[in-house]
Amino acid sequence: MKLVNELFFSLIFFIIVSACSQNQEMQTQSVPIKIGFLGPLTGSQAVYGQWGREGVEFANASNIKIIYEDSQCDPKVGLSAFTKLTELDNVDGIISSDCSSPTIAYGTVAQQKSIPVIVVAANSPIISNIGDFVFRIRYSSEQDGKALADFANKQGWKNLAILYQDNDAGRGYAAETKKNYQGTIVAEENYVLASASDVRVQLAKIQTRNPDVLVVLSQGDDGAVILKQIKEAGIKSPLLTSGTAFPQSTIAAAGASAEGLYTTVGMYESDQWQKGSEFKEKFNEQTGKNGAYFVALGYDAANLFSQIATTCGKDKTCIRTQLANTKLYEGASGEITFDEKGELITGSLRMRQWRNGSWNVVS
Amino acid sequence: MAFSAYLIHLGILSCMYVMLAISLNLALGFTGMLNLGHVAFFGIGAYITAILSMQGLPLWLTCILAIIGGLIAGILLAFPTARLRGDYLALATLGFTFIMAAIARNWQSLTRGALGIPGIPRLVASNEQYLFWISLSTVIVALLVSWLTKSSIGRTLQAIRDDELGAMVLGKNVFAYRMLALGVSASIAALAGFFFAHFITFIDPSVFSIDDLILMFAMVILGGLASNKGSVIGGVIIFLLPEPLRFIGFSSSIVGPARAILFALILIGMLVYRPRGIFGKVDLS
Amino acid sequence: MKSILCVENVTKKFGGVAAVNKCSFDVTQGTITALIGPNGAGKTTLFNIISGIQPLDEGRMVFQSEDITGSATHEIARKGISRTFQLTRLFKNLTIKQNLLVAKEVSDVVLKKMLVSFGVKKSLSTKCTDLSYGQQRLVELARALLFPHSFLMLDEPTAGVNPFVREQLKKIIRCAAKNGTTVLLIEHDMDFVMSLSDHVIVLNEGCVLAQGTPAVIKKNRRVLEVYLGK
Amino acid sequence: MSSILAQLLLNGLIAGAIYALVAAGFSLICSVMKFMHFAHGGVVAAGAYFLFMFSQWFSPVPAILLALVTTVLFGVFMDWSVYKQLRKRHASNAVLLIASIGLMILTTNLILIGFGADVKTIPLAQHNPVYTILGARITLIQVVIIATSALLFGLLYYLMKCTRLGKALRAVADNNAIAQTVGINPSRMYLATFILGSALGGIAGMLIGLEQNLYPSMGLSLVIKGFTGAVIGGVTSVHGSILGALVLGMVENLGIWYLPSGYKDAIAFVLLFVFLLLKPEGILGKRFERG
Repeated sequence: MKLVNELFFSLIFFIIVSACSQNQEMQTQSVPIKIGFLGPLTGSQAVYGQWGREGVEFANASNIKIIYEDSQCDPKVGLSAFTKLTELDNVDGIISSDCSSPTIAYGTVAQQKSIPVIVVAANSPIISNIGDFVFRIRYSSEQDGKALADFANKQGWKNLAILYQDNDAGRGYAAETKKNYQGTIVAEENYVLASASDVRVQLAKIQTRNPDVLVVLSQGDDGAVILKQIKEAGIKSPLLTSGTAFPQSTIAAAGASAEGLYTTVGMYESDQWQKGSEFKEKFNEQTGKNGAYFVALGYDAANLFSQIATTCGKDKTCIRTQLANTKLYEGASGEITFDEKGELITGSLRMRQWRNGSWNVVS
Repeated sequence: MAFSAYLIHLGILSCMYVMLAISLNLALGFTGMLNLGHVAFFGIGAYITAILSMQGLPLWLTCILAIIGGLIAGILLAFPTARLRGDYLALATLGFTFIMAAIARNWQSLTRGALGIPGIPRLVASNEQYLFWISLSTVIVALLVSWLTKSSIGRTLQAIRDDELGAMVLGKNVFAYRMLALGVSASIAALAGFFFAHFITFIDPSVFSIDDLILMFAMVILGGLASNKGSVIGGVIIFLLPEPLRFIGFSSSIVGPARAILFALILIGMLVYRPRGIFGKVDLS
Repeated sequence: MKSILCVENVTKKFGGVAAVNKCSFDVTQGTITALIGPNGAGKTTLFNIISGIQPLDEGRMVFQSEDITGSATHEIARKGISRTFQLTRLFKNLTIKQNLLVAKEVSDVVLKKMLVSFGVKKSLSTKCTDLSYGQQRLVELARALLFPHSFLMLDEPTAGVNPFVREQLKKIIRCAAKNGTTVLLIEHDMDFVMSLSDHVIVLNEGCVLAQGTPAVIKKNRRVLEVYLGK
Repeated sequence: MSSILAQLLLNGLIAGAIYALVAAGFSLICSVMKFMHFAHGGVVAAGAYFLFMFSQWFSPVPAILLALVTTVLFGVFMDWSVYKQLRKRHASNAVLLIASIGLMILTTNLILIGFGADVKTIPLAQHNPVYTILGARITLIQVVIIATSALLFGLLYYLMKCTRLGKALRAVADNNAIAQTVGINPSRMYLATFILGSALGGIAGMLIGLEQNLYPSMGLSLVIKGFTGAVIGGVTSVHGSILGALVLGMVENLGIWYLPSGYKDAIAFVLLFVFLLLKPEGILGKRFERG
């Protein structure tokens, strides 16, 4: 019993002591431009925060100082962290590798305070019209949905079923796919992340409609189970999904049940982008991990800020204008050009298929 | 200037949590109801004002409607749970929170489901004014609750907490008093939801998350059951405690979980070493 | 003399065992009536049925010519029935004053006077957990007397109290009866019962064995058999 | 259409069996120790993650045994470090419930720090052949899960009704004080309960870990379904809770055949509400009388 006592009080004592020591060290820094990083480091979506952070740390650009904050994928906590970064650390820009709901919450405030934000992970269509200070360097769910629909039209599949995760990303994908698809939507089912581990009933409902093709749109980390259950349910129709939703780690986890899966693919995942493959090798050498798309996005966001800092210094509006006029920037994740709403302009996404252990581009 | 803006931001959220702690204490500390549905009332208040203010209703009206919505939700929850006590009441009210979360996510025509409701009009432009309004209403709520708990009604609520049968034999309609306590507690939580919606200007089904519930319980237990002063202080301490964690040089992958572990250790530590909290005089029966 | 409470054919079964079995009796207004009988005769169950805590299976109860069968405990209490319990039930986290005020809102002066007359030498703000067992019983009785009532039910008031408190209780009960309160009490202490009550009802195996004045009951053969055994 | 119905019933059975594995341990601890051990979800998650960890260093059988032992130790440590202190201080079961919620958060975040946030699968589960019965498809692991929960139903019924330990446990569950008068030492019984309960939690965690993904907060959603099943079946009866969990799995799966699948959790909680109101003692349990 004594042990629990000491353990408990020593932990509290340790936290308070290190809290005080940290403050002095912050003042003495020379003043490069400061960038705040926001992302979920706990909770079920924590993997997106951690991927983004790995990319930003890997960039370790010398002229920008990064301060990390955990948003827990919660709008309240995200806004508190954002306020601390902008008011206390008075950062000159934000990298958001976060869920949509906190991103929208602090994105609106960043727009009012004219603080430039580069969005790396959040997928919600609402983000594109927050304002001209908010930029997104990942291809959005709309582009994914459109590419999937065009591919299905081209393959002549008449009736299509959709299974999507009921969050902002999933809803965005599904809406865009339905908009661009010419055939008939025979079934539309969704699931919630917490009970994502069991979508058998949704699959049974879809089977009764026997679709020609099944589009699956998930947030990626539960993708492996869904593919397994689709194979177990004996669904033979071809499977379409988004490239970001099924990174390589999910494909590996799904094992045999990922056979024949079609995914949209940006330049990065399909290794059509020279700088992307170089980044993957360098990242793998140094960290032993394979660089997911979000890692490359974090890397690019840090480098974008670092490159612009050389010309603009701490002038936030100058950073914004530089970001807005980014033309054909050769990032690790791909070629970065922004449209007037701050969204990434990409050519139409290509499709690729996973056949016996390798990807081959199909369109 | 910068530091004060951050403090104002923390002040606003502390007021919100103090309102939630005081209202939870009214049900948990004074009436002995283990209500795990408190966060659902907060969410109901937030959604009512978000949906109505997006239709253009004036904010003073949506505020009143949110409070009434909370009151009705509290009273409705009192009926099915009238006969439930202790852990069973906890399970049923926790179930109520999950049901509300499922409704918020699936009734898309009303709540836009997982997309949430963005662009909720702010109550006032600057945060300083916002802090004024929310602290004013927190003070009013605190005075109202402390007047209620010191009055004969409050005395009867505490009697019901200590010995329901004893109260019944003295002519007290226990069900009516529990409904009153749950209704008032729910309407204050809905008011906190109102302030939250117009501060953060975006809400989605995550307002029904049970992480906040555990935060509120830690506040009431740290402050002390059946002590309004305790809930105020417990609320401020628990909310501000993790803030220094932000300034610690841990690698950020540790800071996140460390905050949650800190909460859990405090909650368990209080229950073991000081179940009555700082100012409490009552044990959780 | 009008009867204030009529109990007609009341039956209460606990899984086949009839704790109270077709029990009927009347309590006359203004009297002190004692309910006696061996353990398990159904006395406390009957008390709980009258105050609505336990639902009855059959029978009827009429109080001041109003049928109270099946009404809720708080409604029955509001009709003027006040009671104490075999095991004292006080609001443990509240002070003496708060306990009493729950029964009726009165000034501190009245409360102080009552405590003095009951012989409880404690300040109004003492918490009930700091009282002795005897003092707790007196405070519970004070609370029951403070509650507006015309009918007082006492469940073994003298159980486990010292002789001084016992005399105190006798004085209080007589004084209450003098003010027009009808008293029904469950008691095992025969001297207390015989010296205090005007009427005695003997209960055995859930039904009324005999009733009458203390003198009659003392000599009733059947009562002696039940108490002393064949 | 009949094959779809068969598939639906089978899916309900699989989901019910999974909930039953969690409900068994939960209701054993709850019936003997009279409080809702929320952190049982943490024990289940620990079982899954320990198997994941050990299966990387050892071959399957030693990995499973090691994972089971470590999970039991983890469960017993939880009881020793928190619940025992609260029992010594005569804490009410409401306090124990809140403490167990605190432990649940603690376990989830310890897993988050220890194993990282990304979703994991246990390598042992790669070769998982699929069988078809009456047109419905079921995998080997799912068959094992159903078989295990059926086995547990029988074993626990036998344990609680026909063994000395079972009688002692039920005596303590019925009335702790009186059980002591006949020489039963409650603290040894509590230890036995936690060892057995955590072992059940470990088995549940391992099987669920093979069937589904592993993510740090998996424990919470599982324990919520577990206790809902336990309440339906009767928290005071262990085999009743297993039955209740199967009913929950069936109703959920059949329910979302007609309702939009987003309402799956809501169905579980409406069912919980209905049972709490109309039949709090559940199908097989007896009145949950507490002092």
